[in-house]
Amino acid sequence: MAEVTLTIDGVQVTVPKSTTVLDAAENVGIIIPTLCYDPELSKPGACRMCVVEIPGMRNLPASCVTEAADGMVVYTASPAVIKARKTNLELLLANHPADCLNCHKSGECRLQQYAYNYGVDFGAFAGEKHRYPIEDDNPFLVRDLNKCIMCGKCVQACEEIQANSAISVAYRGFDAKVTPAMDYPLSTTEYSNCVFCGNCVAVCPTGALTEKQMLGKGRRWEVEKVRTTCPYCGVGCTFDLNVMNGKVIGVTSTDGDVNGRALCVKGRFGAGFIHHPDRLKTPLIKENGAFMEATWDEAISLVAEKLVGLKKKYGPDAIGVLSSARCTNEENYLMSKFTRAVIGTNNIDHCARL
Amino acid sequence: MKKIKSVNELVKFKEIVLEKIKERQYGGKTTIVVRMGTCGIAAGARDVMMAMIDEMDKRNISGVIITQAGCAGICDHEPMLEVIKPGNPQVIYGDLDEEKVRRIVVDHVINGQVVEDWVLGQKAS
Amino acid sequence: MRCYRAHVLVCAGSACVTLGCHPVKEAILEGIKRHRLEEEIKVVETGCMGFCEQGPLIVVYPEGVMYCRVQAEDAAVIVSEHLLKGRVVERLLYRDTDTNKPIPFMKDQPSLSKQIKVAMRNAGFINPEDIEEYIANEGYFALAKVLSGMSPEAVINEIKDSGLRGRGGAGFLTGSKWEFTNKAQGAQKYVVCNGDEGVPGVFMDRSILEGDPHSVIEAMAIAGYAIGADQGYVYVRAEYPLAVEKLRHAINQAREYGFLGYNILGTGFSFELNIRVGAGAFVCGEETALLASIEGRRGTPKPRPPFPANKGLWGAPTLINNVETLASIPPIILKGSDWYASMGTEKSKGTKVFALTGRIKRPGLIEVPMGMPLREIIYDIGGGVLNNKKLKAVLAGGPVGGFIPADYLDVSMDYESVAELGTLIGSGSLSVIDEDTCVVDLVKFFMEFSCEESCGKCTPCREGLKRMLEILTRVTEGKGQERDIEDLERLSDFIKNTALCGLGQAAPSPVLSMLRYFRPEFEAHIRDKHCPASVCAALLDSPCQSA
Amino acid sequence: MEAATTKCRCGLEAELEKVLAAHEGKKEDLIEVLYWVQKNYGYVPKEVQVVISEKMKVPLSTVYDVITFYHLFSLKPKGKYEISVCNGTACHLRGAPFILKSFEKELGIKPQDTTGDNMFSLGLIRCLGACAVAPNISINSEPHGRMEPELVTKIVKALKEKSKLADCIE
Repeated sequence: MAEVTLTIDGVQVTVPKSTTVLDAAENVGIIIPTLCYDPELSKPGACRMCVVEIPGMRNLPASCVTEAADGMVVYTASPAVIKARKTNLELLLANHPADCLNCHKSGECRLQQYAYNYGVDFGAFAGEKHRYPIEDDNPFLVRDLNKCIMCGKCVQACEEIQANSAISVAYRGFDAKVTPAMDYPLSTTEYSNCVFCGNCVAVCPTGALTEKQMLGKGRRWEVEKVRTTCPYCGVGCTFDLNVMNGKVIGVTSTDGDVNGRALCVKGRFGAGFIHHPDRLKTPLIKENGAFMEATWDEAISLVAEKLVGLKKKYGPDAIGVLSSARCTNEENYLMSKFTRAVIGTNNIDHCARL
Repeated sequence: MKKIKSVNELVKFKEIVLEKIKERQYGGKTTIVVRMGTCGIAAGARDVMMAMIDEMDKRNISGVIITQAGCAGICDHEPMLEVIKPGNPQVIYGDLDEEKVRRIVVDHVINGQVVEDWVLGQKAS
Repeated sequence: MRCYRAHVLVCAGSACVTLGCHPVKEAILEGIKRHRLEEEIKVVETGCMGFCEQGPLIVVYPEGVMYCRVQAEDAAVIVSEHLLKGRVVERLLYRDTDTNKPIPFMKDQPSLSKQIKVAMRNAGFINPEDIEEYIANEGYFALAKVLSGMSPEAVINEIKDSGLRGRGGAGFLTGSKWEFTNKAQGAQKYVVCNGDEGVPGVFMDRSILEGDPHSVIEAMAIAGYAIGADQGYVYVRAEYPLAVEKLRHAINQAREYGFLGYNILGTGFSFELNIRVGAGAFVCGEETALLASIEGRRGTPKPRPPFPANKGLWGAPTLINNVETLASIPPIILKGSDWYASMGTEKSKGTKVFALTGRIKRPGLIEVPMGMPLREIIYDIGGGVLNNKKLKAVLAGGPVGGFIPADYLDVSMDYESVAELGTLIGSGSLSVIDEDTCVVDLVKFFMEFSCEESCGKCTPCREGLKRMLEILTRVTEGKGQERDIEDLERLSDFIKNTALCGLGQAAPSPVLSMLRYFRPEFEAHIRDKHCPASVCAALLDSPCQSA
Repeated sequence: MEAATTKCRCGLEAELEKVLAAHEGKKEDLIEVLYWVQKNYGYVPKEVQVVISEKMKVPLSTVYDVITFYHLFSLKPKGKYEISVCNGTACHLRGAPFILKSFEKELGIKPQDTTGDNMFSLGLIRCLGACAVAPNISINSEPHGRMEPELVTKIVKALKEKSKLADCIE
């Protein structure tokens, strides 16, 4: 593959042709700030945060959509670039609520981070701000469009990852906003086909989208993230359990080998069972019409005994086994082996769905 | 009309068309060209056209060809129309209204008298 | 050197040649011979006199009398009356459009003498609903010429040599655009005509689409042949219903007569054309937004590259040209690139249509060679400022352009010279403003327009223009503060440098232009709370009262 | 000349079905179909949006985003007479704001609104392209140039008369 060599902030870097300036810079450890860019989504080049200075180019090009070229010289932090990014942030903040103190995304908000990095504060430009009602009529996520910076990543995630297009950018100019059809909330089944996968939340760089279950349960920097595999089905999605004081308060995306950051509604929002009082923690054995708590040894011995008895009396084909899609592939493999080799029957099936 | 199937046919066809247009203009018929671009219509060309047709109906005039053209850029003088009488210079009238066009029909189209006051220009035909 | 009593100048510019000046010259020579005037009168052929529309032209010196539309049959009269007896032949004189008085002398020609109609050659003179009138005026002859004997490369070279540049605003070399699209890889290619004349104050595209739709159709077929496309789209804005109607009619006629469709003129070339009607969005004039709109989506621009020439409509290589550009193509093919390139300046060749509007006596569309001084356009063609007021400035390029103040009226109207003044030829809008117009109010009006038309995709345009409008509104209301000047400058600079598309980048131009040429007037609004033009209602008190 | 479009809905459903059948599954024709709906319904009703989405295989949210992006489409019914005041540069310089004010006063509504009796809608349009005869307005897409604030009352009155007449014929 053809390669190009360019100079970024004085450092020479060689990358394959058609690499973007942004990626080339990352190769040599220069991280350019971005808001609308996401490696998993198409590149709208809209937020203009990642602008850089390239002598010979008319304006300040967006590095996320500018291809690296041979001999190109790039400045990622020249005075002109810094000034532009600062103005950009000031404009975004001029139309943003000044409530970082109690914003749930505080600590995980890119706008906040960049405002700190570039020494920007609220109120550089006075003027009209959006006054949208906060949407929290569904059990899964809260949409506060006043905090939306129109990066468009949620729309892209919905279209490109979930292939659902429940939301879209409607209206134009200053009034442009992300919304389901007819401006109805996501929960309106008549007009919204939202499945609440929450992949939009996973990509939102600000407090515009938040997981409802985690609201008020802890600041983002206090939460411990435990990487694990989703138990709901055989896909094996990876995610982070958000743990606060030893309790799981919610789930957030991480970069999984299988799923990237995509999750489904159950994986992302279905963690409530973990600390639910009705949750079974030990096996139960029915005695005299009532379930009694038992130990695993007691339970397994009972099942083994019964299976052996049945096999002896009626033959192995009298037994059928139904496995679950919620098990991992390894568990299902074991189940199959057990059925065919130990019990000796081919009567095994699988629910193939939850 | 059948399709023009070759370059030669196109060249021949142009001659036929030119002849046709010439005949229309010199063959004894009067042609009136009304400028019917958006600017013309905005300035009232439709009303002028309707008034003209109405006046001609009233006076039972036949044998006049009414056709149209687009905007020529001199929109300031819309509504405009052109009266082409065989053998005479083409007369372009501008800044018309319903009343004026009725007089043009009577004076110019019927009696051959150019209404000098409203003439924008003349072109030798 | 021999002395003659009189000279007869016969214009032999290409237009007059086409119109038959040579037979006229022969007839005059013959008449001179018959009257034995050879010793006294000399007949000379000249280059284009720039009054092509009235050709064939003859000028008799020393009087300088100009005769228009002279035919061979008229030669006898000119010789016997004028050359022999010294009497002017009134019948052949040009008549003034305002007074209908004959104007015998060429120097007295008002507007028209300065115009050369190329793109607008037919508009207003032929019936747009009758393809035969178009054919009678050499219509589809350029397509025939191209299909019957020119290679696509030869066509592209002809357009390149003509120096024609995109008339929609950017002024990119049309021939190069054709070449890029020709060379781009792709089984399917498209030709798109940009008829989304969104800049308020220009209407040449409308005029051409309404008055001469076939010229656009013919040019698109030529372009299709040159780049290897067999399909085209004409994108017309919804505000022009009449243009859509005429174009639809013309396309059907062209199909019927065999200029569109399968195997055109028996040459094996096929080309089909469709219309797409816009739905009211200025930003759709931007190439990538226009393509999105043709695809039936929201008209938001995309970052370039990739350019449409490589990845356009549905990802296929696409050539996009504006209406006026396309309408100039057939004459270039027929008369040659040399003819076109002989007009205009070195870098801005050919003719350009300008829309004269605002406080001007004779508003309308004019087509002149590029490089004509603005003063000539405003005073000689446009008749000067309405009510004889004092000219303040001419606004070029509409809401995304800038001012040309009265002091710079001698600027040559070509891409480079106008750019030096910080504005642009753009699509050719020239709005005249007089002493009674407040520039701050006008700039605010433009900012309102840009804000309303911003698609909202990129941050600078969506958030920045809004703040600029708020500042300008504040200033016109007498609530301006000292820091507003600095803020406006900073925002303008930021938006110009970082907005995603050309329209966003150009949106602050009127503000920058105002700060460059009318800073005192702007400062008066802020510091003295005074509107020098007495327009801003809140600032109508005299400076001493509001101080 | 197109008469004032009557916005009677009878038979429209059947016609809409025909139009949709001609464009079924062709996403690129969305704007064309919406154009037809706007013209015939006077706006784009919710239930029509749903049908369009299903038949043309375009997500409903996308249909909505296209409608709200383009000025030409509206979500609210427009009046019988749609009066649009041109506010292009040329018209602005020649007094369009005064024309607009006169209409606002005469009709008692603001731009983008419709009168209570559904007779008039007032709108702004950016350039009709008839700048040389500015200021312009358009009534149901029919342009009228050289407008003066004094003419406004007359125009509104004439339209009301015309509407009465049309009702009689019906």
